[in-house]
Amino acid sequence: MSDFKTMQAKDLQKASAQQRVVKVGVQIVTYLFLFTMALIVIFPFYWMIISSLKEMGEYRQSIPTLFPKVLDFANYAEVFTNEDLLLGQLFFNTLLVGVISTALSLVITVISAFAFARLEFKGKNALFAALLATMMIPGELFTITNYQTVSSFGWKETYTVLIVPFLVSVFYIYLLRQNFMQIPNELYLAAKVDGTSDIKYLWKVMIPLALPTIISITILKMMGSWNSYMWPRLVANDDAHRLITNGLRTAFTNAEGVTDIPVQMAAVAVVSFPLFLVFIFLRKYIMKGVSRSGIKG
Amino acid sequence: MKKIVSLLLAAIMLIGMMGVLAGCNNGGNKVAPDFVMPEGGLDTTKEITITFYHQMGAQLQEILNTAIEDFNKIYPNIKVEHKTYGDYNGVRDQIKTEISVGDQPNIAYCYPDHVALYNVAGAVQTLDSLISDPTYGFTAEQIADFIPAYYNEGKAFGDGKMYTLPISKSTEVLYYNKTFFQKNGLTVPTTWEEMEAVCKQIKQIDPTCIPLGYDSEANWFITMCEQYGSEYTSVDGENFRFDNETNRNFVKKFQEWYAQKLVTTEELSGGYTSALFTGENDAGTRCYMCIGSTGGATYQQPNQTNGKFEFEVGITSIPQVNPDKPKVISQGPSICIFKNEDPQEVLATWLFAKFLTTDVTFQASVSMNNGYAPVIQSVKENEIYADFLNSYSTANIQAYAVKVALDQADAYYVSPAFNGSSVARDQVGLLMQRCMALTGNDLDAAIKRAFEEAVSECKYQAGQ
Amino acid sequence: MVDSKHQWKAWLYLAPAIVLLLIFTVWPIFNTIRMSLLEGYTTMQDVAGVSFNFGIGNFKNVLEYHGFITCLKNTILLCVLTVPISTFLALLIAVALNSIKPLQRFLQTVFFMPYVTNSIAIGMVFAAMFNMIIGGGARPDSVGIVNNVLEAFGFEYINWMNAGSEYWANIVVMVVYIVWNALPFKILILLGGLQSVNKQYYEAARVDSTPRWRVFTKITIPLLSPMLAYVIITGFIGGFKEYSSIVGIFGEKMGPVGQQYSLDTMVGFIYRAIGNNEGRASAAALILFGIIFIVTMINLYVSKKKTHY
Amino acid sequence: MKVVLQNLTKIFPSRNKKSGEEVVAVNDFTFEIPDGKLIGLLGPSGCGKSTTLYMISGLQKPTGGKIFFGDDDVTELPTESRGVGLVFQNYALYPHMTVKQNILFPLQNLKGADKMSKAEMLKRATEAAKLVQIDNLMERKPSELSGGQQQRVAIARALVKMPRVLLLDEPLSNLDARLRLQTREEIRRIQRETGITTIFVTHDQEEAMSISDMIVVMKLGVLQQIGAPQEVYDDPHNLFVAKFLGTPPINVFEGAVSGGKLIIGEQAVLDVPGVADQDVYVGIRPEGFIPEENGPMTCNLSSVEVMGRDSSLVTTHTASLNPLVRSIIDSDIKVDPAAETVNFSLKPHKVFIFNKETEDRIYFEVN
Repeated sequence: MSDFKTMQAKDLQKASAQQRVVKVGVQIVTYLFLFTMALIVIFPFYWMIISSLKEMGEYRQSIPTLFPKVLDFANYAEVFTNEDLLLGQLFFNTLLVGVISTALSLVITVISAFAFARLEFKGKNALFAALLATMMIPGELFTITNYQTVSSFGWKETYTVLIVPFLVSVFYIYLLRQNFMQIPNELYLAAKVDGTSDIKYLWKVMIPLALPTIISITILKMMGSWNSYMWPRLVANDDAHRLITNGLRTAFTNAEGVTDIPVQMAAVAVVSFPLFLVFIFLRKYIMKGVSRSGIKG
Repeated sequence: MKKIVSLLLAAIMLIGMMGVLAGCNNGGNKVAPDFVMPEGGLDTTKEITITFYHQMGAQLQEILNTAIEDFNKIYPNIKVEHKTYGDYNGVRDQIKTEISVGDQPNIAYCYPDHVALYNVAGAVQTLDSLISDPTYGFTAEQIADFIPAYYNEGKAFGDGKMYTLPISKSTEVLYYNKTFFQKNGLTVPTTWEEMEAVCKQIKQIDPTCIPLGYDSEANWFITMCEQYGSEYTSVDGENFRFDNETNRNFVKKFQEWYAQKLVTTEELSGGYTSALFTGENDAGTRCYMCIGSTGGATYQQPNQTNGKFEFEVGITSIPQVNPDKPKVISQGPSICIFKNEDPQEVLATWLFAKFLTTDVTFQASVSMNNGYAPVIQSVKENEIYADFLNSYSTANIQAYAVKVALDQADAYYVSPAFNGSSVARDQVGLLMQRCMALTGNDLDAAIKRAFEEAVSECKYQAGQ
Repeated sequence: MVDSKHQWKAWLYLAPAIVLLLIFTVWPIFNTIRMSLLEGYTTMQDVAGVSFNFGIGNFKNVLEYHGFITCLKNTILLCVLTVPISTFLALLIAVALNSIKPLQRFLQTVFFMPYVTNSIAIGMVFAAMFNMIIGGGARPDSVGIVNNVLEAFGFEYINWMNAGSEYWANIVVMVVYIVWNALPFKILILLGGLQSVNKQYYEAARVDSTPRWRVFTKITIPLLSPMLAYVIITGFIGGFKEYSSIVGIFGEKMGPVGQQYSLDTMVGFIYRAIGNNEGRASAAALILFGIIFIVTMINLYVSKKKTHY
Repeated sequence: MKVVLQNLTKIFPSRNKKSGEEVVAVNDFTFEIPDGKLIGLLGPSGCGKSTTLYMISGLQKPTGGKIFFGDDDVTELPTESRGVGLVFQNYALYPHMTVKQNILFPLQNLKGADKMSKAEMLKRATEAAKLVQIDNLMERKPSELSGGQQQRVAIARALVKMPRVLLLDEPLSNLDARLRLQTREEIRRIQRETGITTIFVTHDQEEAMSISDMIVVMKLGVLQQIGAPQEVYDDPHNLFVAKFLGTPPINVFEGAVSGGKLIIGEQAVLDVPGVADQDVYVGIRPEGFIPEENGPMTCNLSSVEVMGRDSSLVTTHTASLNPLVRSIIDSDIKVDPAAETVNFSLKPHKVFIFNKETEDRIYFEVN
């Protein structure tokens, strides 16, 4: 390397100009690609909205129109005035079940993840592997057996039956465990040395550090309970406990089995709006939550 | 690797343990005993609550609520709670699951196939002893008042016992574009040969149209079997008998019709046939005849432009193979009562069922609302209902549909109901679609194979 | 490390989760196995007190069904097509999203919209895009939005999902639908992964004047590989349970008019069996679980070798 | 390749929009780095040294001013085309690549005229590895190497494409003491052999002085002084530079000049001809004290630390700004540790006077 010579100077001006052209080119391609994909992804949402604005006649036209000929807000009026729909009751039930089940399941997820991440005990890996295995089982069969269990407990048509069976979600325990594992063990040992109890350590150190993941779990859990349909219809289909999706699916179908889709779409749009708002505000956390979990598989 | 080994260990242990479990508990009989009339009859002091599952839309539930109020004027101590489960499959699935734990409702909307399924578990209460009970049963006039065909549907379960009561019936009728028919001097077809002829004539007049739209392929297939007297299904022996020469021939004929674009169905056209009947779509395709349920009458009403309908709708019964022995499908829900430990509950439920099927105001208001036919003849005497019926027109299309349904009351047939009959119904519907959509040359062989596969699928799903 | 005195404390924390799992997950598994080994088991007959003999009749019955192979073939084909495509597309979108500053927040929200779109609406849209309306004339009344685009570019319209449509055309419609549904979750995970990659590696790459595509293949992908492995494994697990998407497009007949069950999947088979023979449904569910278990073990093994921690 | 910075400025908009005041990280730097020299950017943390380094590398965009490599203006040129080598503080080695792959990586990106054959690349990479003495670790993964080894791989990766300028961001801060000495000699040797213009950033003044041809002292984004290490040590332009260089650090006293004499406490300790009377700060290098029976300056003796070649007297003095006054004297001079006080005379060229307000250096003739 002794006869080392520096690179001869290139014609720098030309290089930097050409560089800039490439850079702008890439930008354009990226934005073009993103916007086409965004259009494709948003199209059904757009379709949901315009279907809710079409009156029945135009909707039944066999050839669908891309934009409603006549904007008909009657469907939205119908959603709010139709007292059979008990929209208020549906909202209240779904909110109540959603909040309680999310809170309780969060507690269970946090302490379970803590146990899996921090504490050593015999059979830990076997237990965790078994838990992961349950994620692979098709859930259809569980419904029958769980139905028999809940009715033998006498929980039918109560809020309990909507909350308790799904408090443990293995996926979220897995997500949070990954996140907890990234907190260095020395912190835990140090806390142990100066006598902090597990709970205090969990509360003071682990939860604040894993907050984004916890928030994204909360949001995803809320959305889960918002969209659940099969189980609530099976076990709690009475007016006092019916949930939103179940309510909307049956509210607009007549005896002949024909559903008034435009009004149903209006109702669905009204229901999805709060979800949309929740996402807008907590979007930052969801993103951070998932990345912080640094899922290492 | 350690993780995988531990998983396998868990799996083996799992299977071992459950092997033992399967051996022992085999589930004893969870269904309540047969009904025995309590002495002293209905205990009017006790508050009895009964649950009623149905698939009524919002307006019909209004009518049901008023009926319950009238019912409570007679029996104040019987409280009726009712819930909708969307469509008829929804009600069936809910009740099937509830039977497995023995807390099924007291009374529910049902179809013959559903009752056949519940009967596997012996959950349905036979009504003969209740009907013939001197104090609480039907009087002779009440039985006579029922439209015989609807009433006898309750006995079509192979053992002659009465399992269901009809509550609100519908049938298939031929809706036709009266204005178009009169303008072109066409005669409304009463046989399938006339139907083919008139379809060809219409095709001449309007080449872009499809003369006939037939909504349900399954109904079409089963109705043709009845009209030809060929075999479809049977309760005992070989259940699925629809693979025979006559059936294959009529399916082949309808395949030709479809190929010449004389007929279409909802699935084959990819859109609502009733929409094609009420108004042409952007490409100018329309139907001039539509065979559909009387329950869907409101959807057969053409659009109104400044108060006037685009065309007048005529309704008549569907074409027949042999007009003197007409055969028309009978559909629409019946109600069945479920066995219960407490005979008082069964008795209270019976009284409610009796009320719904014999109360003229309830039967009339349901019929006026959705075009379903009432199950008792005396409803015609009720003057509001009488002038509802007489004012039948395109504007009051429900009345028109009900009138035609009542006129063809004696032509009804009901297919046999057994555990697996709903499978047959689905499969013949799919079979009809498949055959009509066939193209290419060797049609007979293709139709033959389609029939064989449909029968084997029925057998497999019915667990034979 | 932590001595055994803490053993009971760990189990204490896990107690609620374990109790609930025992009741609502473990017991149903037992019950499923129990039902699968009672030949010809149906709940209705069970209620009536009928007794069934114990054996593997149900499993044989499922494996011999002529449609079983089609279900398996469809399930695997859909998995093998949709998981890679959706993962690759999600990766491209995530990388593109990560590389822009303006409008990044807005586009992230847009890509989350499918979560908030009701499944009925999604089904309707795909019908409007691919379904043809067969009218009276020679040419269908409407050929659907996709065909309109094809014809605009001078191509012949294709019968995607109506009567007489080709198997591959149906598969294309299903792949588009499934990929569309799978995108939001995958984008979320991969974008999260991208943002947790240490920025300095990219600065080092710039200093080494690395062209864009080499940065993508030699740095982004390897560093993202744990996330990618995770997304692919869960993708396969979900993919094997595909059913509602096919019902969303083709309805209960699981195939175009005249070719019912041509697109049936394993879970579709289970759903048809649940109607009246729970024994057979349980057996099919366990077979499916076995397949998913093996595939996941293979995936885990492959990913252990490929990914870098 | 000489590097010239002209009025280089970098202003960071403040983090939170509300308060709005900006942070001037680099304030109007102008200096020239001669070709083939090893330059140390020196200063306390937050003085803008790293920002300057990153601006030279192109990873940071300057708010104002120009950068020249030789006579080419590279200010607008992106990093990829500047042909710089950069070693990050935490090395930024690609974790999924072996040492060999890490070193080969830059070569694989060369395009056009510089493109090399595979064999050529391997030869260059092995040469670079030998240069930094890690040729036996080629197949290892970065996670399997020690801090020092990773450091050298990072240097090899930076050098292998023969960049015009080599930049090192606090190369030694992550190493343990013993390794730090050894590695800085390595860097010196490698720079000498390759003759490549090298700029490195450090907050450790001893490290900078020991191996740099030229050091640039910075404080809060402002250039304090440039020059050879010894020259800056012996001729600090202000109190900050004086205090910053030298271990043990310079002793600072409050004093005054009256009548051409420097007064500390009550004692006139040194003749300072040509300096106007004023209060001043006085900086005396530890090696500037000579114990003498009747030396002009008296300090109270606390302890004597014998370190072999020389010994260090730990004393206190009322006028001193820091609690202890540390001096280093030749071990042959014996000092009675039990004595209360000790008298010193001062070496004039080891005493610096600074203006009380501006802290700038005040010169006086040294005979």
